[in-house]
Amino acid sequence: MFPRPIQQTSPAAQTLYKVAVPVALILWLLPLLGVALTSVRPASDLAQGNYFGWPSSVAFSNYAEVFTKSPIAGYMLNSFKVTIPTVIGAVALSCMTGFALAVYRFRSNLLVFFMFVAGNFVPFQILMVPVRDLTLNLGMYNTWYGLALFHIAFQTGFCTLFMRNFIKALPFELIEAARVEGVSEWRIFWFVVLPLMRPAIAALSVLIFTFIWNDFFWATVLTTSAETQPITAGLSSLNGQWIAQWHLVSAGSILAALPPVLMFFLMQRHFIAGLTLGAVK
Amino acid sequence: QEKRTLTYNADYDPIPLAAMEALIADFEAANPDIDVVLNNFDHEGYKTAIRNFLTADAPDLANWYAGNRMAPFVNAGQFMDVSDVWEANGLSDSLASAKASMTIDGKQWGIPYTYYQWGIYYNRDAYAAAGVDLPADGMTYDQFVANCEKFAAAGIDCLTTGTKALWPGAGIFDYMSLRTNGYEWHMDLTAGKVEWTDQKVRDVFAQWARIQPFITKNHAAIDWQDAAALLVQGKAANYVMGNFAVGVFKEGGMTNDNLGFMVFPEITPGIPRAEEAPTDTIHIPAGAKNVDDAKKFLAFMASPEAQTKWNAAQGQLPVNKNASVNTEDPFLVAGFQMLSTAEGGIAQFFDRDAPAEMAKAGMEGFQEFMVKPENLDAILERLEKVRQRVYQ
Amino acid sequence: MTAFWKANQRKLAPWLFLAPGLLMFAVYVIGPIFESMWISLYDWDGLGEARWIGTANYVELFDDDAFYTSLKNNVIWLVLYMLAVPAGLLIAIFLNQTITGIRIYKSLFFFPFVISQVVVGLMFSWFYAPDFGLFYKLIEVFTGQGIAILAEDRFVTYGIIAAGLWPQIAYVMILYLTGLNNVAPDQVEAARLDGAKGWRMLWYVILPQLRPATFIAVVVTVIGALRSFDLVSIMTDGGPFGSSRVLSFYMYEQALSEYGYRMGYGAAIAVVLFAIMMVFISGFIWKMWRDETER
Amino acid sequence: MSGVTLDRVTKRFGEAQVIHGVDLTIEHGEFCVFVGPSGCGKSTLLRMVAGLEETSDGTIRIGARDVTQVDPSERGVAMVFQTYALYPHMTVAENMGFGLKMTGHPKTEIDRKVAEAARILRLDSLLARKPKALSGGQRQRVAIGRAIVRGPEVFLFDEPLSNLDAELRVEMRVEIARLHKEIGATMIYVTHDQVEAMTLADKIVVLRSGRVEQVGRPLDLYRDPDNRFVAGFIGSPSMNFLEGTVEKAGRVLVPGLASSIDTGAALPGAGAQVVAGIRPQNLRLVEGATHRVEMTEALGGVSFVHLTGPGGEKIVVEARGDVLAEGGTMTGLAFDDADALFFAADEAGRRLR
Amino acid sequence: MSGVTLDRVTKRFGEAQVIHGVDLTIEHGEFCVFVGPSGCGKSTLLRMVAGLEETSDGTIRIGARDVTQVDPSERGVAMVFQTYALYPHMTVAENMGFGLKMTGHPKTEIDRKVAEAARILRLDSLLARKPKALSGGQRQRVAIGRAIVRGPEVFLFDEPLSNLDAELRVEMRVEIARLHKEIGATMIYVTHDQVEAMTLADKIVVLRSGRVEQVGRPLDLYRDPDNRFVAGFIGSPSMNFLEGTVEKAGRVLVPGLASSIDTGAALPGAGAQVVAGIRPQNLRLVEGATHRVEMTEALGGVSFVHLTGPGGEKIVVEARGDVLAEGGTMTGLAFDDADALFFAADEAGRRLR
Ligand SMILES: Nc1ncnc2c1ncn2[C@@H]1O[C@H](COP(=O)(O)OP(=O)(O)OP(=O)(O)O)[C@@H](O)[C@H]1O
Ligand SMILES: Nc1ncnc2c1ncn2[C@@H]1O[C@H](COP(=O)(O)OP(=O)(O)OP(=O)(O)O)[C@@H](O)[C@H]1O
Ligand SMILES: [Mg+2]
Ligand SMILES: [Mg+2]
Repeated sequence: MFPRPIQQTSPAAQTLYKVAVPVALILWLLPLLGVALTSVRPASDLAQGNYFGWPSSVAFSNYAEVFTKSPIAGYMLNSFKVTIPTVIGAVALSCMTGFALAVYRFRSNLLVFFMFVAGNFVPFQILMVPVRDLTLNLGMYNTWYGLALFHIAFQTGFCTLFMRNFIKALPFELIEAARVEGVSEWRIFWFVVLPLMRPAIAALSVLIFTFIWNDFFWATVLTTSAETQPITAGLSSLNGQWIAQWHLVSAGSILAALPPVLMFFLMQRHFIAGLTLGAVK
Repeated sequence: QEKRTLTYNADYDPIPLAAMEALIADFEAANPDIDVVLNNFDHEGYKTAIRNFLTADAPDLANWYAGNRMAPFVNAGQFMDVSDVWEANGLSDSLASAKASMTIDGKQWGIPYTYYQWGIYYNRDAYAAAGVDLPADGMTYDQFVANCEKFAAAGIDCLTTGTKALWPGAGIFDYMSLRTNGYEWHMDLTAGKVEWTDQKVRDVFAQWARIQPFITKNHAAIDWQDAAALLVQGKAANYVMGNFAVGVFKEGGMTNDNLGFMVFPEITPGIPRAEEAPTDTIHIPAGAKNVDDAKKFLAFMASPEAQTKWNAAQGQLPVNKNASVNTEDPFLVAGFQMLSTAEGGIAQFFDRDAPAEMAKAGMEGFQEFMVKPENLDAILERLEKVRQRVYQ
Repeated sequence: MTAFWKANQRKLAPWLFLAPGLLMFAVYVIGPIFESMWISLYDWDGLGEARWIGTANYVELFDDDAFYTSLKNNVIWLVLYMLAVPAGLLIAIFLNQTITGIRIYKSLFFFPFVISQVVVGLMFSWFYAPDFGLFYKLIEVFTGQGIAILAEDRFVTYGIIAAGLWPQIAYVMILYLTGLNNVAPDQVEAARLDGAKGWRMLWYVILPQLRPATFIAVVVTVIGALRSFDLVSIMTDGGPFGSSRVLSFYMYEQALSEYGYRMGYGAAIAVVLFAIMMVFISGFIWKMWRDETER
Repeated sequence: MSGVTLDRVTKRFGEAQVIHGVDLTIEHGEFCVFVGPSGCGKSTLLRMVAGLEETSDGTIRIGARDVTQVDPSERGVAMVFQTYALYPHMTVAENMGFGLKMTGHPKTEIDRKVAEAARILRLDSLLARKPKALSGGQRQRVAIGRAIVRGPEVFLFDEPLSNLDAELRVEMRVEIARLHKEIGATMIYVTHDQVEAMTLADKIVVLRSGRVEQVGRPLDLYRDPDNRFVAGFIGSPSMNFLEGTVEKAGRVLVPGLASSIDTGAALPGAGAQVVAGIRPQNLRLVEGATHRVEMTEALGGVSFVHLTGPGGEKIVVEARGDVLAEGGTMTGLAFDDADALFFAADEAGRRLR
Repeated sequence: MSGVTLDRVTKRFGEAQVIHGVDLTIEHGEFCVFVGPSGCGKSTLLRMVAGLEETSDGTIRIGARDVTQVDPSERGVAMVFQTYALYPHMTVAENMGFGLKMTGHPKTEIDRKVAEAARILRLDSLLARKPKALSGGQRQRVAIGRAIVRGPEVFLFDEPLSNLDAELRVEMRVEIARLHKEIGATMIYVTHDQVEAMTLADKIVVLRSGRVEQVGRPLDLYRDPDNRFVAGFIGSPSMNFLEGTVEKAGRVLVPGLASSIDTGAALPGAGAQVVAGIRPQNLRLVEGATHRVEMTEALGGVSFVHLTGPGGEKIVVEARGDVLAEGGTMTGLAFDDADALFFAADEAGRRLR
């Protein structure tokens, strides 16, 4: 283990370390703490220039105000409408593509695989104009499903990389054993491989959830109105309206950050496994 | 009874939004078979959104602006010719002052329903705090600059603005230009007929440079509302702004007693005074589904009653000459007075008079100039390059 | 039919499994890449007819100051973003202990990565805000004169990069924490017997083993740097006077923003960005290809 | 009748040819073991029989049926993998019944067959467990059970015991022998392990580099190898090989053994080089001073004495008991001439009989 | 002088105590082998000597120096790991020179020492390769080379050969024996392998559950074990254990062998239960019908005959040659009474002498 376990050092060093970690954490999260604090600061504090002191009172009313005076609830709902189908769609598609690329030897296997991988790293600006056009022509511009459809397609690249590597790491004998037993390919996928992919599916789901929830670029490109915009784009336009009302901006920010943060905390193990398995393999 | 819906995409801030909702209520009361659905957008976002919804998902009505700003949509066939509405309601007469800016190829493409003056808003308390005399009519630019030095001594920003969104800087430029070289020249400039490296352009910036040091330092980092707060708090004394800002000032706690308005001071003596008054308009997109009712709504919005009511609530000036101005509001009265005596002419605004690309480059240049006046040569050369491409 | 299926099942199966995903990907990703290259040869405002102008967009690009500003900023992004790699490593090493509650600490350190860049941008805007922002105040305390980072063309890009580094460091940290977890304990022990300690242990024994993690960290950091759009858009909108633009933002600005709508020109910028990215993508693919064929 | 017949079977991976025209007949009910050095193609050959690798050339018949192009599922074979390849998400019973379920057998029949297999393998009490909750040996039994349930004509095993520890290996080896006796199906078994090969096989096939070196009953291979490779490969410790010269017909001078050997083998002409082979078990230490003792490894019951011959030849002698010949002392060497085998001195090392 | 002395050495992992006050003296230049079942604490003890595990209690001395609290790199020990633990990114030469480089030796000296070690281990031609490009045996040699280069007083080996295949193991075993002879340093060696322990050790330490069961020379342990555990652990195949009853002083009835045995061992009173032990090598099949042959495993030179005694006792007999006793037939069993050992019938199984 590196570095040398702190337990093996002097008691003084151990104490120092135990103090240093929380202090470092507070410094690290300073922007977040500041915003969290501001989100419960009454507007009057800000007006009086009390930006950093202890809030004169805890104003959860800021949150109430955000909900009642802005369409943030609608934005969040839109985010869910885009995110959940995307998670389901991308994971479903990539289970199949990943299976195909991991299990079968065929000539263009690596080519197709690298195409997915390369597509996944493309700067998405290059897709912007054509995708916007395509969505317009399909009549799905400014709808949640237009956005979700694109996300599904684009995330399939990353998910395929992830799933393929995951399946590749499964013992291939499982598939051979099933083949010898006379199981058809689709049933091998469904009964043998899919049940084993549960951890990967969980990991990818949380990961994609966060990615899509936090997407801003495509939200601005493919949606325009409060009825369809997800929270990121919504927050950006609310920011244009809440000039100098930092308590509202903060409350809105915290609200926008909440679902992925919760997701992360609930599914932490899967989340990290997802990040690193997909990446480091 | 089945109601016909009329969708209307707009970009109102809260105050005008309330006013428009009230007007819509009136309209619906008068036309019980019509249901107006108002989609309100963030003001900045709207400018992007309109491109998309016009082609993809056109509403029946859409807000926009007069002048060059509507040309791309008209040329691309996205706005509907509404000359018939003008004809039928005699608008050529009642909206005469805006007819020119609504006309392309001899047809009218929308209905103007409001405009508002620009000028300098100031905080009387700040003047008092710095011991500076309140501005009087006929004040010259030299005097204004001299005042600025006094404000600087008192630790007050003489002139404030917030250029994070770029356009507030253009207001200052327009006045510098209109006051230095006059309306005709300014219109030539925005029409691309003058080189940006021209000496006369340099003259404009030379004048601007005189007050540049007294402009709020961090203007590039803040929005115009932030700057308004500075004025409200007395940290700044003057603000070149449109009349819509009055609402914000008052919301911040200012009253008619300490908020003042003045005409932008004279720079080159003898030039006919021109002013700036952007006009807001409503259009029918080419893809509108309910054109008949949309035209009804346009006629309604052109009516003196509607314009009176909306502008009274919003604190702006109606375009319909038969509408009345709220005489309770000293700023409107002053504005009305100022505009009606502007013998030089009335400009729309830099980003409405100049084509989009030129406007963007120009406003960036203005912002840069206000931060780094020493970069002027580079800025002008850049703008000239853009001019040559845009107007070719 | 069934006979045919039986005989060719294993040949056809992969393509059937691939079909939906491949179709979606081709329509939404692969096709558009080429379409963009095509569009970049046109003058098109997105409303009317597109006009073929050949390479004129590129010619213009090479005489466009804003393009060079964006390019320069992109390079700065790339270089400074790389700081996330050593910084993430340091934090990972700092946290790679087993004291009570360390799991919570690790996840809290990871927090910034989970948060949307929009929110991160807003947080840092608040952090940098002139007159009352914490950062502004700190500078004021130390130098007597606050600096509005986001209004200073000299500093603005660095200010945004700092905001971007925050979540990126968290990401790299997680990669390294996992990497450290997988460091072969026997090699560490062998090195301890060999007398390697501290920095020398890190340099000679640990870092070489962390190479896969480092590789991925570099890849995601490069991609993150080149894709940077959200923060620029939220924090400055490219300002002041365009000095914080990056290619990805400039492209959007030209193609879709209020004063833009030059689809062809925007596409040309995107193509340049793509070309730059392609250098890295090719490197990545090359390495993957080597790994794949080695086995 | 379900013997397996390979006829000029060939396998190429791209350019590389790894199986070179193997001919082989395995009788119905026979237990056939493939042995050979690592990489010689044992697994490949087995997988070709299973249908998991395509056959590049030649014919594979099971019983009378040509199965060369037949899908694995229809060959009537079952395979047990070194890694067990149990489906981790299914219980033991589900694992065993999976193949039948997928091929649409009714549930009652599946249950019956699974119960029967579980009885044979004494897995009854484990049927509801997941593989994770089983020991290595139990997993291996389940893997075998899965093969049994389908009632195949041919069982294929690829090093089924090599992941088990020494003790369990012995136990499972006995189990497999019992199973073969009980169900009497044809079995093909790949292993690295001398003991497994010798004790389980009816027939051992020695492979080298994709070619069959010799086929035969275990003790036949031990006693009567066809060539030097087989002689060296079968038996532990390995046979000692020493250079010799033909003195005259029926007599070979072997300097390394410090003696001449009389033999009935068909030798080449006098003066020709041959290789003499003699197993460590067949050598005895006697009084004398022809060989130097390098080292003695005493294992208790048996000792291996490492000698150097007059010309520096390395020779191992297996001695009973814990004979302690001190390193450095000189000794003599005795053996029965009949125990010596002779091989051609060339690369192929053909046995001289 | 660099023997290793352990004095009441104890190791606790949290609550669990895994080493229970071990006392042990290893002389300078001695080759000491730790054996014992998996998990008995062999590796832990070795790692405590290396300094890789802290010592909870007791003292460890190397030569005269108390090193209990000394850093691993300063104990003058070198360790060879089961996994080799080579640095994959360094060449063979760099791997071997790394320790010296870390302790700041000049480059020329490092090169000289590496060249010397490479010569001893015949690695000269591989110095520029990376570990990936080496075979298992070569890697193991590099790992040993890395240890040699540092010129330690004590070498520690933790199952260094268990990742090699059978053939290579034999070769490397000989190599290590040669090395020990050549450099004469103190060596401590952990293994699972009977043969390695018996052939390499000057002294074997048998561990069980963190306690020393017996220490002694290999053949002493084989011939004269202190208790039933050691007797069963040393020797392969394992000793047969059979229940017996003391008939009278000096005579034990062992029904499993169908005979009574005369012995000089100090037995408990008549009627008491004891356990008789006899090695498979010391049993002979003779005419008779006392035992049933279950199965014969013929390995060529030697055969193992599995018998069942009259009371169902399982007995293994090692027979020379390829004696083929058919399964199911009956046989008799003979042995020298002197080869039988006796143990107390309790848990500890103390040897009765
Ligand atoms: N898919 C493949 N592509 C190319 N070559 C292969 C492939 N599979 C096996 N080989 C080669 O075929 C030869 C035989 O391999 P095989 O696995 O049959 O050996 P084996 O006798 O089973 O060895 P082991 O005892 O190590 O399992 C080897 O040289 C191997 O490298
Ligand atoms: N870090 C540890 N924490 C807790 N218990 C441990 C630790 N390391 C070893 N043990 C326990 O100490 C005991 C001895 O382990 P050790 O590795 O020394 O056994 P061993 O004799 O080397 O076994 P093997 O032959 O399997 O290598 C085992 O019961 C093991 O579970
Ligand atoms: Mg194999
Ligand atoms: Mg161990």
